[in-house]
Amino acid sequence: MAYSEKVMDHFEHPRNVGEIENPSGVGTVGNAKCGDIMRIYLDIDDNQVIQDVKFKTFGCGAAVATSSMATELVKGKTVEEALGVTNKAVMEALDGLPPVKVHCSLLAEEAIHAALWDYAEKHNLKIEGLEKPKSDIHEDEEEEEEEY
Amino acid sequence: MGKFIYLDNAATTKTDPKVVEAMLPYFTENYGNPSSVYSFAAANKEVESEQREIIAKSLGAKTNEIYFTAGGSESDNWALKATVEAYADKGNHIITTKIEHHAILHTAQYLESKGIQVTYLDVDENGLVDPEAVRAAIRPETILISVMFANNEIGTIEPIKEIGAIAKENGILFHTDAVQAYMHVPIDVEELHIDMLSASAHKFNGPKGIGFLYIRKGVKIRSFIHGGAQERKRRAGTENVPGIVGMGTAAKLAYATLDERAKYESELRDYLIDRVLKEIPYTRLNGDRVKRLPNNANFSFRFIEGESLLIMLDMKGICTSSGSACTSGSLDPSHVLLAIGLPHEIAHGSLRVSLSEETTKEDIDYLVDELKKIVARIREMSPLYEDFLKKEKVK
Amino acid sequence: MGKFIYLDNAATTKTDPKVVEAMLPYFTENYGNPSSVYSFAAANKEVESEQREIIAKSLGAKTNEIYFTAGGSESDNWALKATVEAYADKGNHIITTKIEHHAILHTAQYLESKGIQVTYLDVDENGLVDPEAVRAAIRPETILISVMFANNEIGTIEPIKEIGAIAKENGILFHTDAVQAYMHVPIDVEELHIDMLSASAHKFNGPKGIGFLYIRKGVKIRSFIHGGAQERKRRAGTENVPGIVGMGTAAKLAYATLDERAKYESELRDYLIDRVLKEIPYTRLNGDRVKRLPNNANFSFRFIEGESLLIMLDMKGICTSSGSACTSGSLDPSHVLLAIGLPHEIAHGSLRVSLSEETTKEDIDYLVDELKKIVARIREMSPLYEDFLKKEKVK
Ligand SMILES: Cc1ncc(COP(=O)(O)O)c(C=O)c1O
Ligand SMILES: Cc1ncc(COP(=O)(O)O)c(C=O)c1O
Ligand code: FES
Ligand code: FES
Repeated sequence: MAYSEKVMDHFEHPRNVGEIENPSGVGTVGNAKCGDIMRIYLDIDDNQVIQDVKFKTFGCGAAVATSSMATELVKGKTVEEALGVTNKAVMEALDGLPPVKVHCSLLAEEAIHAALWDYAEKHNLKIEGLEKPKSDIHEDEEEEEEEY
Repeated sequence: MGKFIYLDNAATTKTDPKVVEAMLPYFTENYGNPSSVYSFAAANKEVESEQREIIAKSLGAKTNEIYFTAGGSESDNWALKATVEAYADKGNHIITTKIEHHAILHTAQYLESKGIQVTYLDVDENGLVDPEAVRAAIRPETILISVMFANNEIGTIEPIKEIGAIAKENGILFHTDAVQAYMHVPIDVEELHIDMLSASAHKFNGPKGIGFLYIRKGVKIRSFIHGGAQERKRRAGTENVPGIVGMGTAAKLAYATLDERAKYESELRDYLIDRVLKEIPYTRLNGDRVKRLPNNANFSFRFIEGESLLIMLDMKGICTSSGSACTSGSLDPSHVLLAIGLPHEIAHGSLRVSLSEETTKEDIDYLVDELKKIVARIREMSPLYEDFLKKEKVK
Repeated sequence: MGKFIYLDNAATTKTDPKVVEAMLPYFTENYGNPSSVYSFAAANKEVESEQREIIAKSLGAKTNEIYFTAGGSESDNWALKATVEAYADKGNHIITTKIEHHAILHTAQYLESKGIQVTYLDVDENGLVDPEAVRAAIRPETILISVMFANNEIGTIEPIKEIGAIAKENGILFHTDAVQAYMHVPIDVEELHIDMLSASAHKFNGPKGIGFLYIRKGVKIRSFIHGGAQERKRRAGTENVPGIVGMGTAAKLAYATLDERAKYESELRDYLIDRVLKEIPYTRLNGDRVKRLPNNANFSFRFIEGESLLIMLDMKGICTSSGSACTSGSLDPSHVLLAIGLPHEIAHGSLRVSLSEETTKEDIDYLVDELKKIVARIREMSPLYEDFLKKEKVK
């Protein structure tokens, strides 16, 4: 599996692993059946700035690395800015992922969105551009050519 | 390079240097095409036939019952596809199992698309096929039973003798994919009533790209690769002489040491299994505890995903696998682990460790020590483990 | 051992020592299964892909259009059988020629037994296929045209570009068996409109047991060997890494010297042809004088039976053949020589001499000198010659 050095670094030394007690928002996405679950905890202050973020991930190397990178990318950002941290941005920050692992980075984006959604619900906020997260993101995953 | 411990001998093995040495002259010196008339090349026909004899002897078979192929996958494809063709007038039903290697499973699925009926037998929680289930699945139109000798992931050795007897009793051909078993456990095709058997040289310290199919005399067999008159007109293609010599040499070496290797490896395997089960909580052994390949151990660690585990072990210089190598491109959990009843999330967290005669107790100790740390670390990161601990607390 | 002159390079070639050297580390050091996760083995995936690239470049193809197989026969079988399956809804007719290698011919005959319609085109007295005959054979249900690039017995190079253009014009797939041509004549799959191409490493100083099939992107292709996910899920089986490295290395070496080799060999070939035709009476050259493989010469000596000739040459240390090596088990005269119109008794007395870059003018002189003596000696023994001489006298 050809992982970039960045991916390996984040895999070997994942940033922000853990839990936050009484988080502002927490989101869990994925499905253990597919072999990956990601949970993101957010601590958001009154100015809607993400003060702290932690994650836990049950998943492959790419899933761990994207979780780690995603938490780094959203930390210190406003809620609005955090919404802009897409899977593309995470992948780019990691110097890319093998094609079969692209969906793992989607998981990170979804987990952040899910945590933000939880935060919005708890605080009765409406966040522009945030949609209710799907629970299973593996529906439309595609590999290369089909037939055998 | 630091530590390097190769524990994925079920994926492939190191070619024995003695094997390479035996092959070498056939590249640059005795490179003739064995089908040629002149003596320089015709001598290679002899050499080939010596290798065939070594292999035949190791199975209790006859020399002209061994057909060289390019490996286990070709042998499996050949056995199934050719039988279905040759016995089309007898019937269109074959029996196999849910835990076969993909070389059998995907071939069977292909045959289904051509109108062949296939029964995929269940296995029990240890991966064992019930011979009585084989018997029960037999129909008047059954032409072939194909049950693997030993499973490549969980190492379970199937009741081949019993299944062979049932096949024989019912006049049905019996094929076994022995790619993992050949040269790791003793096999006698007479005693076990085996009509066809697949093997691949790179699983017993021979070279890659060469294997064989044993076909009992009397079995109607069609070609799979059509063309020249090689292999008694059954398998076309210029013979891979160095490969054949490599396989023969590997078979000779492996046959001579079979018993002591099996003893050595299974003791080490048991030591590994005992330590892991005792020292790492929430862990299970997959596959039968006793009816198992001497060199195979397969564990599931709850709350853990296999790939992370493999990569972390790799960082420590340890080569292992989570399922079969050839499906590691896929993200699905192993069909074998699902067939023995593991839930998806546990099937994802499995580890296969396959030893060789070169593996030492120190290697195993190093593996287990690292494994303990790594499993603990990944669990720290796992939301499933978090949930589990919370639930435990509530209790 | 005395004299040893190897002039059967169309049957197989010596593996280049540089090729063997390149292969060696992949047996005992970098022996990992390329599909494995850990870096030790995954590195072999890279190595594999480098070889694929070398080969792709040599054909003007893309890297992911090269699929490794166990040799030319498998490639040929795959191309025909998989196309017939994948395009079954389009039609059931294929066009090929009467002078194909058995790997194509026997496969086509097998497909006929499955209900496929096959047109076997005639060739002219030089073994050339007429592109207009290809066009005329096309039917609405034609799905594949398979014409060999160069014939393995008589060396004739077919009008591939013209046939490719006709195939393209008519939206029909074009496969060529280039086992004899690849690395002996330049090939560009774009320029020649080739959709699939078979090759085998041992014909260009690579190892036996490895080859490839080029499949143009966009061609619907089914697996021939089902199983693991190797070769983009198209060809199952643990990759033969040493073989692949051997083939890639051989391709690289051969590609760099293609032009000079072709020039050297064809000059030597012409020298051989001129001497034989001039110095041995009642002799003809088979195959086209100009459109011919640089390393091939094929003669028919009237009143002579081929096997005797081969054995006597062998006694003088010269390795040659009468037809293709893989049919030497058979006693029938070559289907190729019959197709170019030779009567049976003349077809029996043919000799194929195939050179390599190591062949010297001295070798050729020695061959011709011995050949003269041997042909004379066999004719002495031949009742056909006796009859002929008597008839001549009467005239
Ligand atoms: C034209 C042609 N096609 C196919 C083959 C088969 O190749 P292989 O023997 O490597 O399978 C050969 C040589 O034997 C050949 O000359
Ligand atoms: C049980 C079993 N069958 C078949 C195969 C296929 O063998 P090969 O990869 O040599 O084609 C393997 C190994 O990959 C195997 O373990
Ligand atoms: S998380 Fe699904 S494979 Fe990476
Ligand atoms: S005379 Fe011997 S083959 Fe016919």
